[in-house]
Amino acid sequence: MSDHNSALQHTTADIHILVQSEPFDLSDEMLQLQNSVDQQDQEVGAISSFTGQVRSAEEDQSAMDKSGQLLALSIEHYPGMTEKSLLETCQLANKRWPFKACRVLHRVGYLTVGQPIVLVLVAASHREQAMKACEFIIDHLKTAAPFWKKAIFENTAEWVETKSSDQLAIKRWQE
Amino acid sequence: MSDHNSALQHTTADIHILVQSEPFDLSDEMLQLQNSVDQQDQEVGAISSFTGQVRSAEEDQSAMDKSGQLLALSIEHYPGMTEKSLLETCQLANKRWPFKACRVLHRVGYLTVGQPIVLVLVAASHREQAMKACEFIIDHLKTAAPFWKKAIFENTAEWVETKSSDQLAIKRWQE
Amino acid sequence: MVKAAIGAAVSIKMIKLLFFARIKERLGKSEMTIDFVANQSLQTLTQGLIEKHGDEWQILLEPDTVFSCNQRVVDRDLIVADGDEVAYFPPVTGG
Amino acid sequence: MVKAAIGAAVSIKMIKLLFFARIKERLGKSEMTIDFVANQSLQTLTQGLIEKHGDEWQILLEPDTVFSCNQRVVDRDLIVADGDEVAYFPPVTGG
Repeated sequence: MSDHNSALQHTTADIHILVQSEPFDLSDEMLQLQNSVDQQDQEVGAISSFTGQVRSAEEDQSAMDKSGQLLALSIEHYPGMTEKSLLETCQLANKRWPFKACRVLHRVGYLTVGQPIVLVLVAASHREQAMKACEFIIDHLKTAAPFWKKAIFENTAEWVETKSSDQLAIKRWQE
Repeated sequence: MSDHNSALQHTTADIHILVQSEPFDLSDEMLQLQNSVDQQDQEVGAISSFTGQVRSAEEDQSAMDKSGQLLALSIEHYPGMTEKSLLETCQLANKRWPFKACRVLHRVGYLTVGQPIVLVLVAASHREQAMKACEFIIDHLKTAAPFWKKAIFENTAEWVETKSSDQLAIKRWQE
Repeated sequence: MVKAAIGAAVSIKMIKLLFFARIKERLGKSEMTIDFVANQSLQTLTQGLIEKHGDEWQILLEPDTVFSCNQRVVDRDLIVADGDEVAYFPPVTGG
Repeated sequence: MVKAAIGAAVSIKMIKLLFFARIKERLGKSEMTIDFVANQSLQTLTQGLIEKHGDEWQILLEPDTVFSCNQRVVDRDLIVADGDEVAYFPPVTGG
């Protein structure tokens, strides 16, 4: 089998976007991804996942020093635009790294340290497609999807600043 | 927090290598990965996974035509050397993309179409480390770890040939 | 025609505005509606809001404020259409 | 010394050989032990095996056959030591 896939696959890729406050279970999501592919064919050879979770040092150290320990993140989003933006990101990824199915889950609301925030799951024929699409989606999600994090410290709360490393990460896909 | 980690992390990374015939559960493995990190600290912000599974067209199309449908893979390995090779690969990955913990599971024996073969799980502070280490490990595993796949077709069985794309994949890490 | 005349009379031309994150907190509101004005750019519309509501609203024209129109990121020189949904938000920090 | 003489007499100098995948199938065996010979390279040792066991064993010197010594991939000019574990296998296809 060639690593270059037909145009057909672009249109048949199964994309699921979920924005929810509830936690998610990786195995359940994996199963759902597999089921959505099984309805098409049996050609998945590679599944890539990325899970992002709340770190105790989500903010930079100087902010932590004055504000105490990070307790949680409060995540807000723009309902409607979020789902649209995530779908477009997945479709863009699929054009570049054709895959069979993908699931993107992003949680909103109050998430304590150690809680999962985001999950990207991609199923493809080959590992390069699955891994690159997964990377592409998380990089683009970080700079395009309308989510905002507020860091809740022991003594205060403040909006998380954009990271310049995220801006750099997105640039490498434009080369 | 800087993306550049201290030398300390190289030595504290928790690496688990498992070669087994039994299936594995992604959530269970994720939980074990998390537990091994929790014993150190709470600084994991990113977890990357790669799952490889048996495709119905594992062999090239011409082989399939003459041999019928692929039913399963029979995977053999070199006990002792396999674990040593996988551990070295993980240590190499950790030097380049410092992570907190990693689990590599590879199944051996008779695996039917759709069954998972390999799982690489990496937990790190930041997404770049987790994703790159995961990619590095799977790429190196494919060309260094002493596993051999035999494709079991309806009418015949034959050893799987090395893919030139795997040789190319490994080269990009040497640049 | 009577029907058309009634239709025109009751059609209230509006723009819906949405505010998110620190902008929402600063203004103390998450949404509002304003009258539609023909041939108005987002920049002009926003300057009008600041003139009407005061200096606190300058946050809408801060260099890093993102503008979206109908759930798509847009430039500030976009000409607004009747019924558009305009949103103002800080750089996103999801993932 | 008597003790030393006995020690030398009973120490059987051996090399353990392992074969995997299609090589194992071709030779019909997965392992064997052979006597250790000092200053012998893997290449020479392998040529000796082919001379002794016949053409079927040529597979051991095929260009893509991988040699390992003590579970580490090595070049064919490696000099074998007493007690070494030598393995012959085709290019790996895991993952």
